[in-house]
Amino acid sequence: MIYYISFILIGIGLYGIVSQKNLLKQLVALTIIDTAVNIFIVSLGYLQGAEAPIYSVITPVANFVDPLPQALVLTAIVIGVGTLAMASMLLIHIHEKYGSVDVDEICSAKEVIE
Amino acid sequence: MRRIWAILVSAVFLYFLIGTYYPTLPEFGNIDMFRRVSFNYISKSTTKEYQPVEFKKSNGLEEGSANVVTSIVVNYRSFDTLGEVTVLFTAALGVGILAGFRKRRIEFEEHRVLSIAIGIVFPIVLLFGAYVFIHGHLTPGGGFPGGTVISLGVLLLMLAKNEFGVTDVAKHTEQVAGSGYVLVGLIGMAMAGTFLTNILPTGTVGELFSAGVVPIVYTLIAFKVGAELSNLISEMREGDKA
Amino acid sequence: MNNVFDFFRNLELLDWLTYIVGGLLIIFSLFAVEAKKLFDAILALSAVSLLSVLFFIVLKAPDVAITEAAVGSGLASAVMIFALFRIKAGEKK
Amino acid sequence: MIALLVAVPLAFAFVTVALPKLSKYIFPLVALFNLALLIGFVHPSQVIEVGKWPAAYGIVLLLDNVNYPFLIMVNLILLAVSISATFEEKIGTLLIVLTASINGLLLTGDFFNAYVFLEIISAVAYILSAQNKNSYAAFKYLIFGAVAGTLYLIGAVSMYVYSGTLNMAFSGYISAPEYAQIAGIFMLIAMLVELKVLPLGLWAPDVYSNGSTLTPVVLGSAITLAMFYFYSRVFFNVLGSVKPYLVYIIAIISIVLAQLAAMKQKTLGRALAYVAIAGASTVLAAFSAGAPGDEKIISASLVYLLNDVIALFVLFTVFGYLKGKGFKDNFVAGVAFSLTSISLIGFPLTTGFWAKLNLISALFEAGDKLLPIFILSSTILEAGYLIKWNVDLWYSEDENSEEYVPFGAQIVILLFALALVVFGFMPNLITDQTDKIASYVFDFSTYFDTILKGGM
Amino acid sequence: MQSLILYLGIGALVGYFLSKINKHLGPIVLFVLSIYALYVVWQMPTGTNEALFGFGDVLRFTALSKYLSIISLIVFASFGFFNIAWISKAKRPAAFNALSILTLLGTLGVFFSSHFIVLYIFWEIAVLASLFIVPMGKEESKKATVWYIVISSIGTYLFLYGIFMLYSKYSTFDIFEIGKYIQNETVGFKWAVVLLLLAAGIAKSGIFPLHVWLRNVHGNAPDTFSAVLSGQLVKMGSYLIALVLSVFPIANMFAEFYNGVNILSYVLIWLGNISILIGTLMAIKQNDMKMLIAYSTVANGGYILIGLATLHQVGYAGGLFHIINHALAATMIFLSFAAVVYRTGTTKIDELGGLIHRMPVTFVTYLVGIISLAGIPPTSGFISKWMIFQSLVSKGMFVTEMFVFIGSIGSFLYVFRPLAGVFLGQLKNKDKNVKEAPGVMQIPMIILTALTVLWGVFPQQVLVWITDVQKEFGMKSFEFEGTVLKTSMGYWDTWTVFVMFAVGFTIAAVIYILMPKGKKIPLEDQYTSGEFLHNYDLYHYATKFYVFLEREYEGHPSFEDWYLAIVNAMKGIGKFIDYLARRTASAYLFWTAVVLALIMWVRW
Repeated sequence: MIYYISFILIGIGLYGIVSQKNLLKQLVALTIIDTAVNIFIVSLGYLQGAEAPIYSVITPVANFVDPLPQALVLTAIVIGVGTLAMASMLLIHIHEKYGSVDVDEICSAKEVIE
Repeated sequence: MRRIWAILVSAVFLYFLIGTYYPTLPEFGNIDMFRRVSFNYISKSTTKEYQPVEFKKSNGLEEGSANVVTSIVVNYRSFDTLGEVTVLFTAALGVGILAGFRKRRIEFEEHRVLSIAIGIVFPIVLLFGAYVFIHGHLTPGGGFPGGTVISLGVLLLMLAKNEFGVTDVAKHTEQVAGSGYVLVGLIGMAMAGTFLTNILPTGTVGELFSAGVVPIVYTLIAFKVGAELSNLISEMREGDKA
Repeated sequence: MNNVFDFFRNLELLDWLTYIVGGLLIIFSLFAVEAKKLFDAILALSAVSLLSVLFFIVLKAPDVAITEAAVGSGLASAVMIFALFRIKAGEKK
Repeated sequence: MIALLVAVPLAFAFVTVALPKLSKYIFPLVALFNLALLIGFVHPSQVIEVGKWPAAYGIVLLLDNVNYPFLIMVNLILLAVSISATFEEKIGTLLIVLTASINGLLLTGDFFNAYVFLEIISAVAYILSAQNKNSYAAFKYLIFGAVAGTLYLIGAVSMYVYSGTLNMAFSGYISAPEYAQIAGIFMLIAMLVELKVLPLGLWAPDVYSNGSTLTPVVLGSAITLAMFYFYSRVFFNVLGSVKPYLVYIIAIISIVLAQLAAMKQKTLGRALAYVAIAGASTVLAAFSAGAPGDEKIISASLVYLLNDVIALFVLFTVFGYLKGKGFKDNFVAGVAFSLTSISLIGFPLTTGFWAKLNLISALFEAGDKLLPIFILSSTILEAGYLIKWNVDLWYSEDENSEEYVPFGAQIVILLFALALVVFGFMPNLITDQTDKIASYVFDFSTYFDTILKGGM
Repeated sequence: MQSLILYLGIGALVGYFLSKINKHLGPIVLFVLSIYALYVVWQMPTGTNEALFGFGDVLRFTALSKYLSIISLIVFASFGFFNIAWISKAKRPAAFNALSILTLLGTLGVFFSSHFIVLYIFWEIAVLASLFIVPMGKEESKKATVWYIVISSIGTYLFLYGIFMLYSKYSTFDIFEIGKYIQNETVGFKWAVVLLLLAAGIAKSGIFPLHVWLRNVHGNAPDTFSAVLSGQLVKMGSYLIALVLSVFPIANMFAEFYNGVNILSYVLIWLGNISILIGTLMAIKQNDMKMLIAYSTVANGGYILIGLATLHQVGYAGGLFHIINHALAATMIFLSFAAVVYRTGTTKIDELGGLIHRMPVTFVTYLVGIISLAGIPPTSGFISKWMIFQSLVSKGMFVTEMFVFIGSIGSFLYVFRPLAGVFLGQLKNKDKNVKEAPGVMQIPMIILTALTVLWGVFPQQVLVWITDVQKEFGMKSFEFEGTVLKTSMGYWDTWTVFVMFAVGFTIAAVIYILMPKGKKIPLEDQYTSGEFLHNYDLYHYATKFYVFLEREYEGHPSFEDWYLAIVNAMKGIGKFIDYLARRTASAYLFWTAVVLALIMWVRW
C-alpha cells in the first residue's frame, strides 16, 4: 500500500516538474519526489510487528525492522536538502538576471539579452 | 497542453514503477531479515559469530551503540557519512560561491514578543540540539538533526534580531570539525590499519560512554553541520559573499 | 486498557494511518504543485514533509523522522521561503 | 593505503574552506600527491574494507587493473586543470572536493557509496555550470540531474532489496539476473543522463557553451572519464554483460543527431559541446557493441575515449580563453587546436586515426557492419565543420583580440596535443594499456575473488 | 623508396625553416628534392618490394607507379622552379612550401604502396597537406576548403569501408593478394567492394557525381598550386582507378554487357560520358579562367576514365597516355595563368586582354597547352585522344564516341575563350605597363612546352612506360614501332604528321615574311568623315563570349545547388535538435519518459 502511495507521489512530482512553468514550482515538485523516494525506501525495510531498531528498555532484545534503509534515507535527506539549497540560490540568480522565474518570461528575456 | 504531456510522462513512469518494478519487490511488511546484511548489523556479528545482544548487559561487542541506525551510519558505513558531510559541505560552499552578486539583505521588522522570547528559547534549542547529537548512539537522532536544530536556533535568532549576522567563527568551526572527522579516520588508519576504524573500547550497549568513536564523530558532525547550515542560511539571507 | 494498547500496536492502526496520511499526502502534494501562490506551495510542501514524518514514525524509523522533521520541514522550508523573499524583494524593486 | 586518495583531498578541502587564498596552491599539490601515491606506492590489485568490516557488510574500496589507469588519467587531467585553468578562490576548494569524489567513485565497490559520490560530483558540476551567470542552464541541469540521481538511488536500493547487500560484487553475484536487470534500467537512465547521450543529454549544450573556461573542460574530460569507468564497471562487471540493443540504437541515433546539430552551429562553443556529445555517444555505442565480452572492441573504444577526452580538453581550453577569436597572436594555441582537431577527425598518424581504425576493424571482426557506417559518415560531417572552424580561426580577419592564453595553459595544451601526435606514431604505448584493461573488464571472477580476499 | 619518403619528410621540415630565413629557399628545396626523386625513380627497376619503417613489405614499385610518379615529379619540379619567383606573392610562404613538399610525399607514397592501409594513410597525408594550402588563395577559398575536405572524405571513407569489407573476408590488406581471390565471390559483394574502392578515385579525379568541388577548389586555390591540384593530385585519383581496374580481374568478375565490354566498365564509361558533357558545357560559360580550366579538368577526367574503363589494349593505353598529356597541359595552362595573375592580379577574363604583346612566352605556353588539350596533331594531346577514339570505334560504342566528339569540339570553344579574352584583342589601359613574367617563371613553362611537342613527335618513351604497365598486368600491350602507332584499324605516324605540319608552317611563315606587313596604328588614331573621334573605347569583347551557346542550356540543373540543398536539410534537423536543447527541464524529462517507454517496450 505504502509502495503505491510513494509511487503516486513520485508520479505527482514528475507531473509537477513537467507541467509547471514556474521554476520554484518545479523545485517544489522535485522535493516532493525526494520525500516520496525516502518514504519508499524506508517502507522497503519495514517488518511486520517489529520495533524501531534501538536497544532500549522497551526492546532489550532484537526484534527490529531493517535499519539499513533508514541509514540510507538519512543520507538521502541531507543530500536532498543540499541540492535544494543550491537550487534556490540558482533561482535567486535567475531572478537577478532575467527578472522572473517563469519559463516563458525567461525565454522572452533571453531573446532580449542575446 | 503542458498538463496533458505531464500526465503522459507521469503515466509512463507510474506504469513502469507499478507494472514492471512493483512485482519484483518483496511483499510489504514481510521481508526476511536473514537474507540481509542488516541482520548482522543488528546482532553486531559481522566479524564475530552470532550471539544475542541485550540492552545494558552485553559488552565488548564489535560495535557498541544501542541505536542500530547510528551504528550503521557512523560505524559500519561511516564512509558514506563522510561523503554525506561532503555533499552538505559542497552545497554550502556552492551557495557561498553563488551567493548574490548584488547585495540585498532581507529585513524583518523586529517583533517584540519574538525578541524577548528568543532569550529564553534560544538556549533551550541549543540544549535540545546538544542532547540530540550527544545521545545519538542511544536515542533517535544524531549529528545531522542535532546540527540542524542548532542552525534552526540560529535562524530563530536571525528572525528576532535584525542586525544579527553569522561571523567567520562558523567557517572556522566547520573547518576544524570537518578536518577533525577525517583526522579520526586517519588515526584509525594509523592505529588499526584501515581508514575510519573504531579504535576506542566499545563499552556496554546503552551506556552514555560507549560505542567507541561514535559520540565523538557525531559531535564533530553536529558542529560541522550546524556551522554549515547557519552559514548557508545567512548567505541565503544576505546577498553578499560571507 | 491493555487490549486497547494491543489494538494500537497491531496493524489496523497502520492501515488507518496509511489511508488517512497517504490521502492527505497526495492532496497536499497536488496542492503544492498546482497552487497559484508560491507561498502556499511552499507551505504545502512543508506540510507534506511533516506528514511524511508521521509515516516514518509509523514505519518505525524514529531517526529518519527526527531528521526529516528538522531538515525536511524546518530547514528546507526556511531556505525556500528566504529564496522566495529575495525574489519578491527583487520584484518590488 | 588507497583510502588516502579520498581522505587527503577531503581533509585539505575542509581545511581550505576558511582560508580560500591557499586553495589555488593546494589543489595542484593534492593532484600531485595523488599521482605520486598511485604511481609510487600503490599497485593493483588491492582491497580496503573501510573500518575493518568484512566485504559484504562494510564498504569496500578496491584498486584493480581496470580502474588503476583510469585513476592515473583522471588525476593527470585534474593536475592539468589546476595548471591551465584560472579560477576564483573558492572554486579551488570545490575542485579539491571534485578530486576526492572522482577518486572515490573510481575506487568504491558499493552501490550506495557510489551514489553519494555521484551526488557530490553532480553538485560540483551544478556549481561549475553556474559560472559566469549561466544559472538558467545550471538550474535545468540541476532539476534533470536530481531526478536522474533519484532514479539511481531507487536502482541501488532495489539491488539491496534483491540481494540483501549493497556490495557490488556480492549483489551482482547473489541477485537474480532478471531482477538485477530492472535495477539496471534505473541506473542506466541515470547514467545516460550523466553521459549526455542525446535524448537525455539535451542539457549539455547550454551548460557547456555558456559556462566559464573551467566548466566544459572539467565536465567534458574528467567527469566523462569517471562516468564511463562506472558504466563499464556496473554493466559489464556486476549486472552481467548482455548486448543492450536499445542502448546501441539510442547511441547511434545520438551520434547522428549530435553531428547534425554540431554542423549547424554558428558559435564554436555549442559546436564543441555537440562534438563532445557525439564522441561520448560513439564510445557508448562501441561499448554496447562490445558488451558480449568482445575485448578488442572495448580496447579500441577505450583508445577512442582517451583521444576524445584529451582532444576535448584542449579544444575547450582554447575556446574558453579565446572565445572564438582568431589565432593571429596565439600561435601555440592555434597549433594545439589544429593538431587536436585533426586527431579528433582521425587523420592518419594521430591517436584518433588508430582509435577509429582499431574500432572499425574490431567491429568488422565481430560482424557488426552497422556502426562503422555511422562512425565513418559522422566523421565526414565532423571533418567538414572542424576544418571549417580551423580555417576560419586561422585566417580570421579580426585584428584586435585582447584575449590571450596564459602561459601555463599554453604549456599544458601543447603537451597534450603533442602527446596525441606521439601516440599516433607509437600507438602501442596506449593500445597495450587498453588491451590490459579490456582483458580485465569482463573478468567478474577475478573481481569477485579480489573483493572476497579482503583487505590489506 | 622508403629512403625517398624519409628524405621528403625531412625536406618538409628543412623547407619550412629555410623559408623562415628566406622565403625563396623553400621552393629550391622542393625543386632539388623532386629532381633527385625523378632521378631515383627513373632508374629504379620495377617490381621491387620494400619495407616501410619496419612494417613488412608494404611498398611495391610497379610500372604503373613508375609512370605516374614520373609524371607527378615533372609537374612538381616545374611547380617548384616556378615558385622560386612566385613565392613572394604567397600568403604564408613557409607553411606553403612545407605543405607542398608534404603533398609530394603523400602522392609518391600512394603510388608506391601495395598495402591498402598504407595507401590510405599516404592518401590522407596528401589530402591534408593540400587541404591547408587551399585556403591561402582568394577569399572564397575558405568555402572551397570545406567542399574539398567533405567530398574527398566521402570518397576516402567509402574506400575505407570497402577495404574493411575485404579485410573481414580475407584478413589481408595486400592489394595484389586480394586481386587473386576476389573473382570467385558473390555478385553483390563484388559490386559493393569495387564501387566502394573506386569511389575514392572518382571523388579525387572529379568524375560526375562528385565533380562539384573542382570548380571551387581549383578556381580559388593559390595560383600555382592549382597547377598541382589539376595536373597532379587529380591524377592520384586516376591512378587509383587504374590500379583497381587492372589489379582486380574486372573482365572475369563482371558479366559481359555490350560486345566485349563488361557491365562495370559500361557504367564507368557512362559516368565518363556525363562528366565530359558537364565539364565541357560548364567550362564554356565560365568567366573566371581558372574555373574554366577546372571544368575542363572534369571533362578530361572523363576521357581518362573512359580510356581506362574500356580495358582494351588501345583504349587503356590511350587513357594512360591522356593522363600524362593532361598533366602537362594543365600544368602549363595554370602556370601561364599564374604568370598572368602575377603581373595583372586578376583572373577574370573580361578584365584582361591583349597581353600577347606584353607577355609572349606566357602566350606561347598557353597556346601549346590548349592545343595539346584540344588534341590538335603535332602535340601529344592528339595521340591519346586518337587512341581512345580507336578503341571506342573498335568496340562499336557510337554513343560514347558522340560524347567524346562533343567534348573535343567543346574544348576548342572553351580554350579559345581565354585565348581571345586574355591574350588577343586590345590591351586594357590599366595593363599598359605590364612586363613579361620573370625569367625564372619562363624556364619551366618553356621546358614543359618543349616536352609536350617532343612527346607529340616522338612518343616512344611514353609508350614504352605504358606497354610496361600493360605487360605487368598481363594485358595485350599496345603495338608501335618507332613513331608508328599501330591499331587494329590502321596506323598513325607522328613523324610524318609533324613533317607535314612543319612544312605547312614554314610555307605560311615564308608567305608572311614575303608579303607586305599591315601597319600598326595606335588606338587613338581613328577618324571618320574627316573627324578624329577622341574616345578610347576598346572594341574587343570578352563578356558574354559564348552567350549564343549558353542561351541553349540556361536553365540547366546545378549539382552544386542540389548538394547544398541536402546540406541545408541536414542543418534543418540540427536546428531542430538545438531547439530541443534550449527547452526547459520539463522537455528533458519528457524525453526521459520516452526512453523509459522504449526500454519497457524492448528490454535489452
